[in-house]
Amino acid sequence: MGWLARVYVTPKTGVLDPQGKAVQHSLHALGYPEVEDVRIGKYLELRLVDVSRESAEVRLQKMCEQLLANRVIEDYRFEIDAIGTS
Amino acid sequence: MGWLARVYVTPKTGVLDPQGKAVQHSLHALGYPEVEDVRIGKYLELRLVDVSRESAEVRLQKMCEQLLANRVIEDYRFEIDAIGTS
Amino acid sequence: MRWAVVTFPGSNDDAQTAYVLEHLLGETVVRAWHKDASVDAVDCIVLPGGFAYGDYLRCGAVARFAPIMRAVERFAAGGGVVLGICNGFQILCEAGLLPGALIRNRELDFLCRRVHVRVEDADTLFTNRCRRGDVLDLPVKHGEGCYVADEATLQALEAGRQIVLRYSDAGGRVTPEANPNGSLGAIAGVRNARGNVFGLMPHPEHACEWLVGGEDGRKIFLSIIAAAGGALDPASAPTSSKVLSGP
Amino acid sequence: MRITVETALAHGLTAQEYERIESTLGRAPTIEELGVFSVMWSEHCSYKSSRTYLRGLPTSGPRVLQGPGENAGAIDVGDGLAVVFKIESHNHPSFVEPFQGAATGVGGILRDIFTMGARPIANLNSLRFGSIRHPRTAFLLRGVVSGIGHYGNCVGVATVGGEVAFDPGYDHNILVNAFTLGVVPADRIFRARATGIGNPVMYVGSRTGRDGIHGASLLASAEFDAESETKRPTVQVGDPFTEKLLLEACLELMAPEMSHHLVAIQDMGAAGLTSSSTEMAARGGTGIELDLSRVPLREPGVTPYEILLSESQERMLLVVRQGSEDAVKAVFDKWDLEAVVIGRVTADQRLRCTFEDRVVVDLPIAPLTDEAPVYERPVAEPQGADEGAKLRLGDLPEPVDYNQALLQLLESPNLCSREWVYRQYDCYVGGGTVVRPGSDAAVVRLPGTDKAVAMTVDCNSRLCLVDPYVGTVSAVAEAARNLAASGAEPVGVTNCLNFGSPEKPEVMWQFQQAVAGLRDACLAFGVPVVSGNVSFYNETEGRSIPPTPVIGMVGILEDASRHVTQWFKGEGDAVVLLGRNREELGCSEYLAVVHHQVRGGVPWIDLEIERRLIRAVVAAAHEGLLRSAHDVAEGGLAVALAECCISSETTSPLGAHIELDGGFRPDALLFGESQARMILSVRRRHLTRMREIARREDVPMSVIGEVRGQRLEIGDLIGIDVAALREAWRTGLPRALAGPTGS
Ligand SMILES: Nc1ncnc2c1ncn2[C@@H]1O[C@H](COP(=O)(O)OP(=O)(O)O)[C@@H](O)[C@H]1O
Ligand SMILES: [Mg+2]
Repeated sequence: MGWLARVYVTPKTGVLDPQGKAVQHSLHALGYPEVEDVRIGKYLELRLVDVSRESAEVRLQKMCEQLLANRVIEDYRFEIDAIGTS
Repeated sequence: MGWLARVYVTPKTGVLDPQGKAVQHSLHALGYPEVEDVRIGKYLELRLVDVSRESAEVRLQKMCEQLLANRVIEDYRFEIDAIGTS
Repeated sequence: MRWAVVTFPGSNDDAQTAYVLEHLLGETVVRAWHKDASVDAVDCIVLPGGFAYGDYLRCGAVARFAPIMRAVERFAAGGGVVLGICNGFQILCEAGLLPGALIRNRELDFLCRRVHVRVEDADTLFTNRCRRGDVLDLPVKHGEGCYVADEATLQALEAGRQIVLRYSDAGGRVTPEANPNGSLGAIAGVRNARGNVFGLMPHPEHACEWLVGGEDGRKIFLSIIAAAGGALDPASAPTSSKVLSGP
Repeated sequence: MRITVETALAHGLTAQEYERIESTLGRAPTIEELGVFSVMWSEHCSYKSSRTYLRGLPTSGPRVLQGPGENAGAIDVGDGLAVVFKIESHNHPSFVEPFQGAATGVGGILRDIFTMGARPIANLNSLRFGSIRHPRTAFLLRGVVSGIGHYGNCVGVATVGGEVAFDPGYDHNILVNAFTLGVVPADRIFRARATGIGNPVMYVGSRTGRDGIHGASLLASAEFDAESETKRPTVQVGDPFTEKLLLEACLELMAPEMSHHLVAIQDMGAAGLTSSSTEMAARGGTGIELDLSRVPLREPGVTPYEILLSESQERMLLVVRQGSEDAVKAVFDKWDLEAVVIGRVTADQRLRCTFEDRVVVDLPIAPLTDEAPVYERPVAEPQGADEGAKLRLGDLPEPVDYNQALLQLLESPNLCSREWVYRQYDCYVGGGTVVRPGSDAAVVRLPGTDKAVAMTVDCNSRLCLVDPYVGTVSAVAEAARNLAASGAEPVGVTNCLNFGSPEKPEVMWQFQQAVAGLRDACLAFGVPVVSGNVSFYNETEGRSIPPTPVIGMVGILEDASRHVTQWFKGEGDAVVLLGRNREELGCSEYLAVVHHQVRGGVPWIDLEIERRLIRAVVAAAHEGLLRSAHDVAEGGLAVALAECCISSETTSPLGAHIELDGGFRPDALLFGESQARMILSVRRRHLTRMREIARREDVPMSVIGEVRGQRLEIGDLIGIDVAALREAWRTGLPRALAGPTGS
């Protein structure tokens, strides 16, 4: 029994996202004028084993604060789902 | 009325993910032995306006195939949700 | 012969490539702009190093849609010679003109250092001035230079003798330590099946002068010139005394 | 909003300063005006504590085309060319967010250079971190180095050198100083003087967001405390891609065919639109009128106050000729950049800003600039230089095993190879790099000529802490030696003076001493100071950093092919020592690393001797006599000799057999850090000529050995395989950094 954690790390609102800007520009050039805004962040999938759900949640939050997100310029959120034994 | 599209781009299974490896390694060193595997991809949020849901879906798939993901090394999936006028 | 050197917004080695071709090798160079829809009549198009369109999203991902790339695709389809160096290589892969992809270096960090590459095949438009097994001393400078492709593609590359350069040590041995970025099969440069499109991560244009970076890079450009001189237009072959004498 | 003295205090102004504002205006300022005053009168922009001292620096000379006062200094290098260079700090932002802080530091200094019309060809950086064992050091180092690399590599300017030092004195306040050098035809240097009444003012580059409001200016003007961690300003994020476009577009506009359209140009750095417009008007003796509603914004709802103070990156302010707007716009269009007219030059010497038809700022220029406050801060020498810090050589045990001591030094954080750092920097781009990182100074060829410039950044803050005057003199001397070791003649200096709070008399004393040292040393070497930067308030919770006056020095090689590198070249060459060994161990790395002590006086220094040494080495290089040259610095003679054996990136190490007679303690002989010394290797047949030059310049010279074999042997004290030396030296930094990492 284990957990699949999905972590979403996004640039904070107000912080410049040059990558998103460049992709938006390029999508316009490719003929997608409907794209009004693009923000680009990170998506992480972590497989956790041998922990309870509660503990997984607490510890994942710590991982995000410590390493996975740069809290000065990024926000994060995550979801945890059960998976079968790997 | 518009749409918020969330796009998840992940390295294909089998393709090297040096960043995921490094993060896993660091998490172990930081005292999170429960982390069995880490894969790192991209998370994009796009705001789409002036399109129908159907059209948004079709066009988003095209954007992914054309630009947002490189199918040689990456998989993608997306979700679309309605948002109020921006 | 006539060369086109493409400038994308964010290209960094375009001027150096043009300088080497014009001033050190006596060639004719036209500069092509990313917004151009066509390229002058030339014998070879070079996509230079740099960070085209900031290399945002993925290296080369945005650049492949530049108007000039339609012209490059047509040129290649007609058998024209295309050389992609570093970022140029990444763009060619993204554009599907070369197989595979270039991902983040094994050690993740940007890496600037000298490497050795072994010539796997001297029977190409790009290496005919070398011998098989020759070792070239060239610089690399990239963050995403790890060449990957699926198993089938790798086999096809081997079978089709499309792997032109591999990272090696100075003695030509392919070892894990000599591989700077984790590239599969230590691949440093590949050509397409037809043999007219070539991409490599090392920078021959930064190794064409004794004073700055050595001279091994000349062999790549001189091979293209020699091939063009033979196949395309013998009259324009350079008089090699000028070409070969370094400072 | 009613403005009171409290509002002013919250802006970092003092009550007296606020009083002065009110009496100048004869009324209370608007909130926007208060914002303008607060940034223009900040230490960072006004130099209010340092100005009186800096006036004493030697800034002129036959080669000086532009001294301090413009965005960067310029030196004539002959053949119709000038080099433009400057160094700047980005300390606090890099401590808050190392990657973006360092990256935007590089972006800022690049703009200072191309704003003058010069194409940047080389970057250096001077970095200081806390103890390598401090829990944040690895994270900060990784972030700073990759940020510098990311920005410079992407813009396409070679990063060719720098320095990195670790000291617990920087545990809570790291230093990130970035240097850029550019080249421009000597008669085409651009200046930032807003002239021509009615000329349009144009805004170009990235849109304005809420980045770093009260960032660089205030952060760099107030010390750091726990509170400021929570009050974090929105961090500035760099976009090197846009910078590259801006660079190319600006240089295109400044090219001969186009430049008649352009009157003045300045980057929006610290204090953004406010300082760029005010400074351009001040230099031009004019006024500027801006319509803030025309400024391109990144997000809705940015207020006029925020627009004025935003430190969004990659933006420039231009004054163009009337009627040239479209021509200028066309250039920026080509590079996909925005260019908008946002105002015009006026005659009334005022800064006037409107927002949606409301006047939000209407201020005279002079009080913001030339008439800004200047302080004669109290100065006091720190009392009772701690007796315990005195060094009695007699009490110090000699190492049992000198080989072990040498290996220990070579792998120590301050002496080991910096390859882990500089391999993350593209040092090739531009095609001119003759000497890459790894030798005493970087050498870059000047485009289209046979000439080259050499450059280096240096400071030993341990010396500066003990004696800021001598420490600064020594930093200038070391920089000059590093240039000479590359074969270059020093021609110009820039400097970044990193100190604690100027409100502390002891810090002001350190500052005063350092500036005096800088002045005396530059006078002695005959090199003018053409640009620089002062960074005060480098302290956290009341603890100041060690005084750190970083010296950037530039030299010229008339013939690039006559450059010299520091490593030995071939068997049989004679190893020559220029200069004299002294029995000094004070402040040395040896004491710190082997004996875990930081004590003793600073090494003795004599500027006349240094000058003669430089002349001798440059002359020998010029005649092509030098196979290698390396100055003796941190780690002393033994470390310098080891580096001569092992530091080539491309060739395998070479051994040497050395005999030294000091007549004093062997550890002082091997590891003492006496000044004015240089190790050369010379072909035997050139020894006679080398002796003549040394005699002519009155520099002591001794042949101390020979390049030979695969071992470094120094008398019967040292005998180690060069492979072992190299291994210890090359792996020192990566090994120290191994372990948990930041992302
Ligand atoms: N931060 C850095 N960035 C680039 N190069 C660096 C950096 N730090 C050190 N280097 C390079 O490493 C070499 C050794 O540096 P250092 O020991 O400080 O030299 P020196 O003692 O001669 O001043 C030099 O070539 C220097 O330019
Ligand atoms: Mg040195």
